[in-house]
Amino acid sequence: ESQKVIKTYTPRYAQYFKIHYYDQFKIVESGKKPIVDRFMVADGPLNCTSSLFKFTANTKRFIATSTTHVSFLSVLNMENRLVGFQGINYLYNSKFQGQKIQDIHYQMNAEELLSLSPDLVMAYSANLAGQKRINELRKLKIPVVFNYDFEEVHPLARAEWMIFSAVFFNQDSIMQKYFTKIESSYNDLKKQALAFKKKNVLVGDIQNGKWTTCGGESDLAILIRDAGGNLLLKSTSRETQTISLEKVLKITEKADVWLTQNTWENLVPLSKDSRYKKFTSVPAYNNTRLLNKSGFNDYWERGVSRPDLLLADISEVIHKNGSHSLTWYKELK
Amino acid sequence: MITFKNLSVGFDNKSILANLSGELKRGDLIALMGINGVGKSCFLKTISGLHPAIDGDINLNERSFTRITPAEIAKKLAVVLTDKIHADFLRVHELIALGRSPYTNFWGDFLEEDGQAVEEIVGLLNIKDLNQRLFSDLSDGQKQKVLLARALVQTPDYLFLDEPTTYLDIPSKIELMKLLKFVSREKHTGILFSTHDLSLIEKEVDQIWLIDSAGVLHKKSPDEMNRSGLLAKNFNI
Amino acid sequence: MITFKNLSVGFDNKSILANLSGELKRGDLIALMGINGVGKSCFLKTISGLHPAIDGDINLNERSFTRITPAEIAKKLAVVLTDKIHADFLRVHELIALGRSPYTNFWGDFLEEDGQAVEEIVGLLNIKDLNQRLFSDLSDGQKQKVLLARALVQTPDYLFLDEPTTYLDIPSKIELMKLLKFVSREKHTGILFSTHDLSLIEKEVDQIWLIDSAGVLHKKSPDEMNRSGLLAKNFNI
Amino acid sequence: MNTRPTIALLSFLAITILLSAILFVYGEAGFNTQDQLILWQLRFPKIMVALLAGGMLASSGLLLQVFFQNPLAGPDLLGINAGACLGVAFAIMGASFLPVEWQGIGQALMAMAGALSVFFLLAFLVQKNLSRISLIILGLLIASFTSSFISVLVNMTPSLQVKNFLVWSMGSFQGLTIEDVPYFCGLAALGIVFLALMPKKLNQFIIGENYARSMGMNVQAFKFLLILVCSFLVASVTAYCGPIGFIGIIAPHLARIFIKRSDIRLVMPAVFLVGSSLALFTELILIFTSEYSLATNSILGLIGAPVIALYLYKERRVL
Amino acid sequence: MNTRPTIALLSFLAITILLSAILFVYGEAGFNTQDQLILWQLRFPKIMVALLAGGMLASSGLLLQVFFQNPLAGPDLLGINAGACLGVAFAIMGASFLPVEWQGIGQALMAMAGALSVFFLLAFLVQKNLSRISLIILGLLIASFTSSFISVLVNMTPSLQVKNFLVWSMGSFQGLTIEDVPYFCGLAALGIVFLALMPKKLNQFIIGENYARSMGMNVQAFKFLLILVCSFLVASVTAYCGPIGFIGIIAPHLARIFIKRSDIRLVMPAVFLVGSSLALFTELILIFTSEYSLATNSILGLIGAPVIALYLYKERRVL
Ligand SMILES: Nc1ncnc2c1ncn2[C@@H]1O[C@H](COP(=O)(O)OP(=O)(O)OP(=O)(O)O)[C@@H](O)[C@H]1O
Ligand SMILES: Nc1ncnc2c1ncn2[C@@H]1O[C@H](COP(=O)(O)OP(=O)(O)OP(=O)(O)O)[C@@H](O)[C@H]1O
Ligand SMILES: [Mg+2]
Ligand SMILES: [Mg+2]
Repeated sequence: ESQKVIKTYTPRYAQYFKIHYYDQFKIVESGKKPIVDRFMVADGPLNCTSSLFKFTANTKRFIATSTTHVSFLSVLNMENRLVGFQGINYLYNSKFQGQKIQDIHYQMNAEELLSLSPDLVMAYSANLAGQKRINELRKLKIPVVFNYDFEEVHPLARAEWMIFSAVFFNQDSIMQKYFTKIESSYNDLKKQALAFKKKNVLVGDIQNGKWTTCGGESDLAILIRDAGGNLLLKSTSRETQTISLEKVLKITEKADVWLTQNTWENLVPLSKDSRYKKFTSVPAYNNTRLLNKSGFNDYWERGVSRPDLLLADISEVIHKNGSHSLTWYKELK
Repeated sequence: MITFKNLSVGFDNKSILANLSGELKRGDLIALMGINGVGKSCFLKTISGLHPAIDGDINLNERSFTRITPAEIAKKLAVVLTDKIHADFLRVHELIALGRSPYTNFWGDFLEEDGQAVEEIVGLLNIKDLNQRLFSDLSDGQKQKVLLARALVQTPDYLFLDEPTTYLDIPSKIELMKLLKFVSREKHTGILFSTHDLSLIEKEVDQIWLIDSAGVLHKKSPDEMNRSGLLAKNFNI
Repeated sequence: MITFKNLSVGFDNKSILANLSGELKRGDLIALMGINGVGKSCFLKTISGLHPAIDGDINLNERSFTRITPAEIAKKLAVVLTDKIHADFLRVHELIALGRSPYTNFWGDFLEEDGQAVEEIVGLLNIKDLNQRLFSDLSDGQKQKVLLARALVQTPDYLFLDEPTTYLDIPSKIELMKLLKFVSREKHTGILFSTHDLSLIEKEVDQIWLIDSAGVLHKKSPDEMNRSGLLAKNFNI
Repeated sequence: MNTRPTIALLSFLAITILLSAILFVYGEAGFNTQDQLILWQLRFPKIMVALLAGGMLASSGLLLQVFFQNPLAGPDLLGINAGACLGVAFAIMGASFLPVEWQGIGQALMAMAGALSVFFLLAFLVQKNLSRISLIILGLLIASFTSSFISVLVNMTPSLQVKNFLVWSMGSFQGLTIEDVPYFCGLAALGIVFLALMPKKLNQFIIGENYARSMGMNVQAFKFLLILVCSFLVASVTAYCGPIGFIGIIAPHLARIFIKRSDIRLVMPAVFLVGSSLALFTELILIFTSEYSLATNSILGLIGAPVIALYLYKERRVL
Repeated sequence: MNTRPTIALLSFLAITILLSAILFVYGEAGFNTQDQLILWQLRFPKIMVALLAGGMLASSGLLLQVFFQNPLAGPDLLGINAGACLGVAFAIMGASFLPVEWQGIGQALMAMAGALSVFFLLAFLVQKNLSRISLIILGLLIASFTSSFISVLVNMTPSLQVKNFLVWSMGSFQGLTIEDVPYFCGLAALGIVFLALMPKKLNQFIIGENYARSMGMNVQAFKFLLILVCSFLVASVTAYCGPIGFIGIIAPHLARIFIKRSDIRLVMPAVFLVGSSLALFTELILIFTSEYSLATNSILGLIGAPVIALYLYKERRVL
């Protein structure tokens, strides 16, 4: 630890990790203050001692707990490294289907994890209780690490976490290049969008008699803004908002596009509910084009690694240039 | 007429009393006696259809109990048991009124005759002043009277009472016996009641049915009973 | 000695009987009489400390009830009420054994003397054959005997019984009176019990306490009571 | 003394009407008596549903509390509620398991089907002449089996469907559109007819099974009917409004404490009205707390519970 | 007849020991008797916790069922469970509300604090000499207030913290490390000492408050003690294992049906052992169903409930 840092990767978008490069090893910091986890990623003998937990940089047996943790494997063509997953029927990428992947328990049973002898277990959590559990598991020689991509808001920030994941596979430099590519294509799209006329975008639908919509600072809100849209019913929160229907029916702006957040196949359910009458003329879309056979959505898998494609989808939905064929979104008819 | 033949009564398919036969006619006033635990309560519950018989037949006017609907039986039979009633906010007049429920309409509304029946019995039992009280706030004797009233307003053809004089004070006991006699004579109600109070009933009842400790049912008039010495033998008196 | 002075008893701060005074000495056998609803049960519960007095003092050996711990009182007093007991799987011997609980150790383990006390009472009440039965499966009379046994094995100095002869058959009633007399004489237990059975008790008790319908407590020996005509007047007999 | 129940009933009625009126003219959009859309498409369904659903839940709670002589009994007692939830869980989350033609079946039908299967189980037990205590324990087991089943289903389902189900299961009287209202009113009307069958019998039942039988009740048939009625009421409400537990348990206690009678013919309407008022009351609170996104059940617990507790505590002598 | 309780007790003990032994040598990693890490760091804590927590929950259920004479009573009855949950909810989700120095306070401590506040409320009510029925209803209200409070907290918290809380609230006997075990055992030991105070008094209480008083019981003090003991047991378990409801309600019924006695001195150990066995049994099932991610509570409902229901149904004569 006393050695000199050669260089540090400070993410451009992501806020909750940092990678310090040393001669023989890397030290990674991840987490949200005050709960910051420091650990070492290295292989081979070190010429120093450290109290930090040591991960291998050459992960062969990988256990993940969220679809957002595995999309980078597809980028690197390393799908075969995944040996355990929480909820394998959530996975969309067909390569995973052919593999033997153990379905692991939601509550992270230590013995089950041990029995898979993993090199890396990637989990998600966000507080002391989680950090305490990590330390317990590490004491049992289970190499667990938290991925905080969920805590990030900006779509590019989430994608940037692939660099974090790649460290454990010695692929961080490749991933940095890949990310740079995605970033520039995202920013290109964003620049193009400035030229278009702003459109009003309505997000959400009626749940239990309340309009449920995305937060005004959420990832979707950012995508809509970057795609040249003006989010209606905008709040200042990241979290999903529920708004009284009485207020929704009173809004004066006219919606140009409507992104529903449900699993409708067509407009039939909508026509059955007269409370949607105000919006029946608005073109409606949702993001359920790519579902696996259990109904799980690729949006939460590859969507995370390709924010540029997401933005392209939304741009197309909003402006209908016809320049891009939709990946995840589809129009409801 | 209620007749029972070769009746076995008991719990959980184990019979306590077997081979009981007899009949209760309208207008009869009969006391059922026997030592503690001999099976009086069980017999009364069985013959009033509240407890399944283990074996044998019970007929009401020549028709087997099993063929008559509960609603029909209810217009013919009424009972008073020793069960305690736990009901909050239950007022005495409501409880007594329930006795008329076999006769009332779908909602349980009272007609004039229902009101009269209640009025009469409440008067005879001298419990008019309890009418608005909560049943749960009565003394044991008061409760007993109210329960008797509920059974009597049911204007049954047959009445089965398990130790009806329990908790009653001396004048009430005497009154009750008079009332039972009146009901059996004037309303032609057949009454079978268990009791341990020989001196109280001796003069009033038509018959004493004695279940001896071997489980045999002896049916005799009080005089015959006394002469036979069965009572003395059975009760060691 | 239990003394009470200017005692008012009742429910919810409304007094039913007021200004009661008297005393119960060890060895006394006293019958409490009065018409239904006059307040006998309420008085018994109050004087045995189960029900709060509305006014007045109750003293046990010159010490106010309020100053004595429940555990101490329990070694001096026992009661039998008319409350029904609802307990599944409760065996008779377990229930009777509870009567010894004021004397047993932390776990409720029986010493030899506890066993003897139980043995004796069970023998006297003639309920040895019920020992292993479930309490819930007993007949009313059998239950009553078991409850009496529970109170008696508590070997109290004072015993309060609310209508203890209820449900008992004739021989058992007589036996019970003999037993109460025996206990009061031999074990110097002061016994106060309510009853409606004048003929049964007349010969046995030392005193009759009569609560008349005005709520006045008259204390006289049975002879005096008869001569005074109070009973006849009160009960219309 | 005799007028107390009448006064209580009339006040409950007045409160119910008052609350309905307020909710009709006032909402999240403020005072508004003009906008037909808001009045008839939003407020009217909400009021009707709260009114009826609250009453139905409360009445079913009353039936169960009297029948089981248990103050803890409520709509979720015998697993009827859980059965209905399971049906809805299938309907909402079934997309991933069920063949396509099944998915069209509406939520309400599925809720009914779920409740019905639990009902058949219970009816089977009743027919076996189980004691009430056996029935209550077996019902408890059915309920916990069913709710575990639901949580397993939740575990296996895509998050969006799960979210829909979770939102539904938070309970709401606002989920119905004006198009649904006639169906719901139909069910409610049938439910009220069912309820009308009960008072006389229930009155007889209060003084015990033996006496009830001696007054001409077919106890077996009565038990069957009671469970049928409760299942129907609970399933109807759950299908449209999600599982709402609190009203069913507390309204009967409240109403009885006010009315101080045991005659079910008086108590039942009072309980119904108290249930309605509680439901309407939560809707009123929802208007003022709309920025916090509270669920109906949360409001009942958070605001209803302390208020009721204080009242009961003050009135503790009569409990 | 007299040997039945002894035989039942010994069989429960045997089953408990057998299950513990199986769980010690067999786990998700298969048969394994060598790996000290797995045996002592993983399996041993899990077995100890299941053993003790199951027993503690079951015993507290017994106390409450006997006290309230209500077969539905269980650890979640009076809101003690909910109180403990609220404490943990603050501990886990508090990050966003609480000042930093508060966040360090452990989950167990917060659970205790939550349960304690509910306990004080209950103790206050006991001291006011409320009837048991008032107590049960007010307890119900406290419970629903507290759980609504939790759901509001869940509503207001970023999703990831919520996830931690939800995982915790699914219940698990595996959350403890070998370092936690001594603390938990300490609490359990204290709990068992507490439990040992109860049998004699509870036996007296069975035949009714009046008779209990006449046998020297200070009924007020007893109620206080009973609620204290239950709170302590439930809070200890909830703090470490999350809310686990089913065992507490069903184990007492099961044990009593086997043992067919009412003497708490016999029933209590039987109930404890049945609770332990149930807990160990779920751990066993968990090993075989790990790919389905079932929570402990789900397994109890999904597998435990039908098995127990079938048994009770067969034995219905004795219920
Ligand atoms: N819980 C109660 N609340 C209010 N009043 C009550 C309550 N219990 C009894 N009472 C009334 O108090 C009076 C005395 O009751 P108590 O039970 O003491 O009478 P009793 O002399 O024992 O009569 P009985 O011979 O019928 O047993 C009665 O008028 C009764 O109605
Ligand atoms: N539920 C039950 N299960 C099994 N046996 C019972 C049950 N109830 C009563 N018994 C037994 O059946 C016998 C008859 O009981 P029953 O109550 O009919 O007696 P009884 O003649 O009414 O006595 P008593 O004069 O004491 O009221 C008694 O020996 C009693 O122990
Ligand atoms: Mg009898
Ligand atoms: Mg009395």
